[in-house]
Amino acid sequence: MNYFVIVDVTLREGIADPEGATIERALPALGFSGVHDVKAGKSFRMNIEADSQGAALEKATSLAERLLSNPVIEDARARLGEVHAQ
Amino acid sequence: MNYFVIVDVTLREGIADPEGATIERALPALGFSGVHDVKAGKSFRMNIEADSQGAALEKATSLAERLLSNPVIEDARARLGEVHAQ
Amino acid sequence: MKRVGVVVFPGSNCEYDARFAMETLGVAAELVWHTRTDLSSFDGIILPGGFAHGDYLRPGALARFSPVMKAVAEFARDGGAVLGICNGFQVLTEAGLLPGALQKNVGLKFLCQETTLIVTSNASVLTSGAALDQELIIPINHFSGAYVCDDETYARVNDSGQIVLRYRENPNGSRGDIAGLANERGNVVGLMPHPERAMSTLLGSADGRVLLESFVASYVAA
Amino acid sequence: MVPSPPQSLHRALGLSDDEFEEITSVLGREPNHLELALFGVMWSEHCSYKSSRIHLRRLPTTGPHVLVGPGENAGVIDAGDGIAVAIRIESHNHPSAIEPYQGAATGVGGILRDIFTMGARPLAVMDPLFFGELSDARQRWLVEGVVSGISGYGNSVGVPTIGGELTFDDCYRANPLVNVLCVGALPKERLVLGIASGVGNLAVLLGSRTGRDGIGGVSVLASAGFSGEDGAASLDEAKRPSVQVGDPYEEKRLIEACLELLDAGLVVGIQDLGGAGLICGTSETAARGGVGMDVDVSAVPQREPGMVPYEIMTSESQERMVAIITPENLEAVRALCAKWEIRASVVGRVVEPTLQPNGDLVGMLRVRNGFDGEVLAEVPAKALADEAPLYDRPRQYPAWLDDLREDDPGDEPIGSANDDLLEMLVDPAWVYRQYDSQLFLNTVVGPGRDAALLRLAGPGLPNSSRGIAISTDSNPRWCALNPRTGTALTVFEGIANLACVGASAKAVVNCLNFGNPEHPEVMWQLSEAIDGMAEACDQFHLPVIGGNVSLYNESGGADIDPTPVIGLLGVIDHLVTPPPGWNWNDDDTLVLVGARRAAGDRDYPLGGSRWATRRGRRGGEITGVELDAFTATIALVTGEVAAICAGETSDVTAVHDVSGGGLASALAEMTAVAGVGASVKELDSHAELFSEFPGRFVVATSDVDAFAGRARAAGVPLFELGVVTGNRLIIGSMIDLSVAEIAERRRGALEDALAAAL
Ligand SMILES: Nc1ncnc2c1ncn2[C@@H]1O[C@H](COP(=O)(O)OP(=O)(O)O)[C@@H](O)[C@H]1O
Ligand SMILES: [Mg+2]
Repeated sequence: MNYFVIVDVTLREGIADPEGATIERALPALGFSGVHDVKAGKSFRMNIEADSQGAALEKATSLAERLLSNPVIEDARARLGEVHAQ
Repeated sequence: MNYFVIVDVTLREGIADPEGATIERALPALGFSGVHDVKAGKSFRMNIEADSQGAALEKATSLAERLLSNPVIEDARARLGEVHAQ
Repeated sequence: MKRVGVVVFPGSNCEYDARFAMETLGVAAELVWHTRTDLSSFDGIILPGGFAHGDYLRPGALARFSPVMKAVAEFARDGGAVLGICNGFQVLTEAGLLPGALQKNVGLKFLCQETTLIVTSNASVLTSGAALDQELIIPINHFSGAYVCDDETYARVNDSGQIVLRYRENPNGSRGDIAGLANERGNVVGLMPHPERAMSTLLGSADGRVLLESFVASYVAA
Repeated sequence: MVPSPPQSLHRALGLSDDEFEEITSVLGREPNHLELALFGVMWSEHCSYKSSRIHLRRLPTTGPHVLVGPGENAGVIDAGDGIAVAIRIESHNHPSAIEPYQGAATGVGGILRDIFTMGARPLAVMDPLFFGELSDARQRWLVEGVVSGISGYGNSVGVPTIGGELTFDDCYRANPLVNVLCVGALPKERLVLGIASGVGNLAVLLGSRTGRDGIGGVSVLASAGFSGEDGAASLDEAKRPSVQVGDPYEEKRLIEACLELLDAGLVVGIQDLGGAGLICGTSETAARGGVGMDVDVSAVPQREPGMVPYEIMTSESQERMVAIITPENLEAVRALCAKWEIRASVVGRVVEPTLQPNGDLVGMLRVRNGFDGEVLAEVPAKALADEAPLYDRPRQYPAWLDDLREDDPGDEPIGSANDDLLEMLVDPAWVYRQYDSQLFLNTVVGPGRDAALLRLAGPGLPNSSRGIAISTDSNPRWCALNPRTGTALTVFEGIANLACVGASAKAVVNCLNFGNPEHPEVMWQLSEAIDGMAEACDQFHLPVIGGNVSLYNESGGADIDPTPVIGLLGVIDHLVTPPPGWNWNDDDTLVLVGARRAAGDRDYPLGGSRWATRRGRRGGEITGVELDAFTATIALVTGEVAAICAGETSDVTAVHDVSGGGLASALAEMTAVAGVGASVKELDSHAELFSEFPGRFVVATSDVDAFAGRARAAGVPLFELGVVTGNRLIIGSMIDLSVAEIAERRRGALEDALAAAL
């Protein structure tokens, strides 16, 4: 079976996020008020061949931890996506 | 009220995704087989002050389209997140 | 040091410059393709600057899985001198051969400019020949050069003299103004600035020689 | 064969009725959909230069050191010591207006391919950029995007960006210009041309897979629908040209793989795929070789499902090359490509030219589905590549120009010269700090000075102590007033910039950015500009070895000001010491070298100057240079600086030519860089501060008597300006500013304007 999996990578707490901060600083000038704590992250979408949802997620989690994120600065989580990617 | 919103930015279909393709090419050497159609994307997490969920999402969508993505090559979608960001 | 290996990943681009700098110092340098697994013929290894594997995902993230990296780790474990310049520094942190990580510059811009470095420790193969507090003018050339690590790691590298070079004026938000960092033994060093670009006054500065001459002498002060 | 299209299809493809007739007569029958679509892209303005070609012929293109002139992927000169230098300039204006990051990035990618196609390793990029005023938020977005696109691609692919231009003017508000120039070098004997030869040889597609990128990007693909059962059928849905995304990592590997293929002698000919993609690459190589070629569309690796032949043949997917190789070398080529992780697919075969009914042998380009499969299109390669109709479009002197020329800004009230000067200073460092300008250890003078200066060295090149200098220049303010003189002056300014680093000009490339060629005024501007360039180049025996024409830079019916960008390549014979630069020293004497006053009626014309334009005064006359004085001045300055570069001691400590912003700006720029002020005597007038005309240099010398003696001997006029001293720049009673204020204003100008909001 083919499962569509999304891996979300976010910066760990306490690690500076200049990108998020820059966006947040720019918002008032663009007319957006009341937006706070902007954090920039990455995501990876993929199709994974596996026998079960669980196996697909497991593979994705291992991939997320070994490759898609750097544990020194990032957290990674894998989840099943709703739509099947092309 | 404060809503925790996540904006996902992905490349539009048909737009080349060199990053995703490069990651995919590297996977077999790392012992990951059966992973296909890897696509790289960005995500932004933020807290938005608004009167309702709907209003928060609307603000996020407008932000996503005007600032966080270039509609010529990217799609942006806003969704409510489950956890409250720091 | 007689023979230096300059590792070439697909996407590296400072390999010729590193080789040229070594040759300027009278040391033979050989380009080493990233699939090679035997480094026994070398006295020192340089991981040059550039964009290994396009810097896709994160700088160094894919490169650390290149076959040569296992050999580099062994080479380092056996006490061999390993120098990572710019992208090479990023690869060394991703590979766990140096602590911490390198993040995007705080200004979110690529920076190509001259910087003044201060030698803050000479307990490394790169700085053993430099004087403490010596100032060196050496250019930086990177997008992700802000060093980050947790407090504990910082205290450790700070106390043990592993921070070998600091910026006089921090250009990129690097923690503790760190420009160059060594492992505990001092035989593995990474730095974001490019000493190989500062080998002659024709190109602006010759201050990089002090560092690369140390590397070539490969003497680690106890 | 696929059926013939309805008559109106050709218009949807941007072909005129006459062009359709021409195609029918070339083929001796009506074209089918696919054939018509192929003509549509190949005969587009962008690919065929059909409006500009008859004028471009007037440019001088030859010289004893020219190895390759215009018409190939890049021009090449013999730089001496067994080294050839390739240079080329291109525009990527329209893509950058839509997606500034990718537009600029793919512009860099494209120009690099033009260079390594010749067998040269790309060594440096320059990026002349033109935007609207930064008070407009969209312009700030464009600047950020374009600069980070060039930075993102150029740095990653590993080619230093060593200079460029930065112009802000309202005429570019809707139509920014992004030009990119690339220089490369090669051992002379490695020179290759994009020629297919040898019947039975294979065309191998190298690099990225083909997607629907930029389909119809070059042709004026109108929105009228396609229908029918053939290749063009599904075009409707896909006709929104999809934006090309650059992959510098792929390109880097492609560069290394191609140079290794050439070094190993494994290719017969090679050609990059740029505008019009595969059809362009195959028809051009076949046409140059006088052979035919069969192309198998089904063999082209595709990134997206369901692509039709038309899309495959015209896609502008980036990072692709086509190499012509002998079948015996196929395995070796594949192995080398595998090492660099480069895809290599045999997509074509060189075939015998076909005997036509009239007895001619004609190389036919055949698009097939499988090598032995159905023939989907069959057209003479030459007809596609070389035989687009040429137009002598109507030209007309603009009705408004006389009034504009009469409106001389000399009567503009003068305000505070201090304020005027401060407002004019812009340090482009914010831009070029984002570019790796040092890779390959060649950069002796990087961005930020008059011209870039490189050691002529690189991996695989013979040893040499020579250097090459490059400058890009443009002056649309001048060219709007007088495109002929303005373009000539731009060439002269480039020569002056090279002189500042001791280099003698050897060759010219140009990028002609103009408005809509269907406007007779625009065609007049273009024709005049070409004449001006030709005259100036003739006067200096400079060959024009390449160029690019970008037309239709208009929006809402308004054309941009004529913007010819002149790229100059110079050589210096012996480079062991950096040129003096702008760093003058305390107590130096400052002299103005060259004719102090302009050649025309006015001593210090302000027409087209930055000072006047900033006040909304865009009128006036511009005057040419007095050739003898200019030539002597250039020779003196070049010689003085070249001697320093060769290692001789000299009393000359700083050199800068007077250009944009006039004498006051030149002095202020030197002040800012040196961090030392100057005291300059009273000048003739306020206009002398800000008047712009080339041929003048500010020189600082530690021994003015000695320098004056040499100038006198060379017949070069010289005017003593004052001395370097203190921490203020003082010019008579008109300018009095602190060094710190000048430096700070200049440094922050761009950053502050961009920081207005994101
Ligand atoms: N877009 C750019 N990219 C890189 N360098 C630039 C850019 N714009 C300007 N520069 C550099 O800044 C310097 C000043 O440019 P300019 O004012 O056009 O010089 P000049 O008037 O002498 O022709 C040059 O060295 C030029 O290469
Ligand atoms: Mg100049």
